[in-house]
Amino acid sequence: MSDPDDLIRAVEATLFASERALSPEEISRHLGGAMVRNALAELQRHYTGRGVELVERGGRWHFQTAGDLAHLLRREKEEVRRLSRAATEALAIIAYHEPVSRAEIEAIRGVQTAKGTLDVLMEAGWVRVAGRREVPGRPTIYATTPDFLAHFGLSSRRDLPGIDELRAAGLLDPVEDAYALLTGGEDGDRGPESEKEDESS
Amino acid sequence: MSDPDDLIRAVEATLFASERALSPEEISRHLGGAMVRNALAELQRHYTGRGVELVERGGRWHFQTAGDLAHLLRREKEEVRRLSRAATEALAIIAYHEPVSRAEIEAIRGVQTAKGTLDVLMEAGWVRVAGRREVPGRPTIYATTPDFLAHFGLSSRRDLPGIDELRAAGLLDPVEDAYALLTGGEDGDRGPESEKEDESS
Amino acid sequence: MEDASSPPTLFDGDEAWDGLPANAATRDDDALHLELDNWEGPLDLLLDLARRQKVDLRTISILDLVDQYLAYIDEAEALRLELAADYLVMAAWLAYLKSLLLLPRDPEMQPSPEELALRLQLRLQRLGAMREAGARLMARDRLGRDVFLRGAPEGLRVDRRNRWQADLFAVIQAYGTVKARTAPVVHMVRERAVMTLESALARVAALLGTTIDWQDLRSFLPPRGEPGWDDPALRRSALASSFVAALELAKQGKAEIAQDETFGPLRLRPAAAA
Repeated sequence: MSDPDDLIRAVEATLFASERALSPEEISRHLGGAMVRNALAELQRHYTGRGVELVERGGRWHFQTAGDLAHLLRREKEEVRRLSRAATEALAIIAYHEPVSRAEIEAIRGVQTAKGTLDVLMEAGWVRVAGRREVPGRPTIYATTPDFLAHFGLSSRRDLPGIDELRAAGLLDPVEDAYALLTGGEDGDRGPESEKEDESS
Repeated sequence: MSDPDDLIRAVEATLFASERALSPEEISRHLGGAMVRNALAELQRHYTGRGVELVERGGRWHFQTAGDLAHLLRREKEEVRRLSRAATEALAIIAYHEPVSRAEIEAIRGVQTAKGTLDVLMEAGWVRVAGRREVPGRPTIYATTPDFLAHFGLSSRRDLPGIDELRAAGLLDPVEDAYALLTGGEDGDRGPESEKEDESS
Repeated sequence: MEDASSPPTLFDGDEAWDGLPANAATRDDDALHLELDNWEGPLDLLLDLARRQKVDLRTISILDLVDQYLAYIDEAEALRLELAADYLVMAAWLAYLKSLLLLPRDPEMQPSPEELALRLQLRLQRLGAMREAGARLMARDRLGRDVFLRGAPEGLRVDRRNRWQADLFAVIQAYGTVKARTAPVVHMVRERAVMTLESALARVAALLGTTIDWQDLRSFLPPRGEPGWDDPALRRSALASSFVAALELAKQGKAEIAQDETFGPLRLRPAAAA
């Protein structure tokens, strides 16, 4: 076993001691401005395959137990929120389409979204208000948070399960766009603007 | 790096996730009765010299930040603060009259001096307790420190301008207004009431 | 067409839906009929029915789907289940769509029935994709359920320390302020040159003894040539003192005072020896 250098040890100790995930900038600030990215990579490599792993979630790093040990560690007292089906679908729609307005969520689900559904997601810290869409009515739009990524073990939104396939199949495009594409028509009631926004997020 | 076996990984994760130190028996119970002592020894060896250590205290095991890195857990952040008017006056009186008791400072200032005022001067490192005066009540007496001289660029207390020089410089004229203007008029450690007292005296 | 071996708990009600995708196909018919509340609206019910066809949503038979939906609604009505309006609206629309699809088409119709069906299919695909995505999310290793953060982190503390700032001038000035504030207050009256009443009385009395006739009071003042007596302030003092001296001498019966007009010269002479 190679002895880690002082910086690696310092980064390791800092992340171990921290009560929350830390960005490289925060770690660096804590360690007096040292460059920590290489140390993070080295640590991540070191912990690969161990019972504890170093992971990056939405740009912030933390140690957590390895996923394959879940069966040993799962606690009887379940602290994890069980989401209603409506909330689960809304969360998925927000995550895969963000940012989206409530009307857009409802368009996909084909049903009105109860007020409490989004509240539950925001209370869990997984969804946040991400401003307003600059269209008539200026609807509030929603997006996911870094805590969402951390909770579901995603490094970034690119890690969302199947997102590439869904995008390639056009399933993240609005019905009207897909319809226009399939029928060769120009009849989309949503502008290219919202489309672009979907892609860039 | 050798891949740890599953038991070692499980012990590692269990100790990591636990909110308190665990005895080998508790770990074993948690892991379905496995013998964990060898795994503990192996883990302890693995973590030796890293930023995190596995330690045993009174028969219970837990991870902790390496002792020589404990200083990383506490980062000091300095905040520059200006001395309050009351503290500045007390400091001046101590500098000119040292050693003085608090009662003497109050007699010279003409107003009561809050306990915190002297604490601030001692926290700043400019004033120290210089024993007690051998009079009834044996009051604590205060004097300036070498740091005081260093901070204010004095080679000795004799460098402080004398009363005659103060008078010549007009500094013995009532300068309440000018002073208030210079110091922003705030008097951190004293309430508005004592402030009033100050003015009226 | 259903897979009765799957655990029914996967779909145990709206409040705790945390299950796997495509589970509609795992439900048995009884559940289908009795658990109307399980669907989040007609589109959701349609998706469930579509999944029962066990084909890719892209190749689904819309006509079959419409039949299944209408059959379900009929059954629900027969059981006198209360159906929300949007289920009925969807039923009506689907019945209309079915008729369009079966009847000889009107080539002018825009959009065509096939396009309407396509639109419905696209919506079902999107909802299906999201439902599946949600289930896959929920099935991930979740923090606090499957994977855990460190149980007892020491925590990173930031201690704030004050660095006190003061400059020498402020300290010295403060001392000056204290001294000025607490110095004993002494009232000093500036010394002024005056002619006292006593000296005026002596002078006027002496000069009066050498006088016979009326003399202007001002001629009793010390002459300007004498050192210091040019000071106008001193002269005013001398005039005032001499006037008071004159009054005093008049009171004593040693002098007489006369003034011919207001603000006119004051004249003085020894009292006539009576």
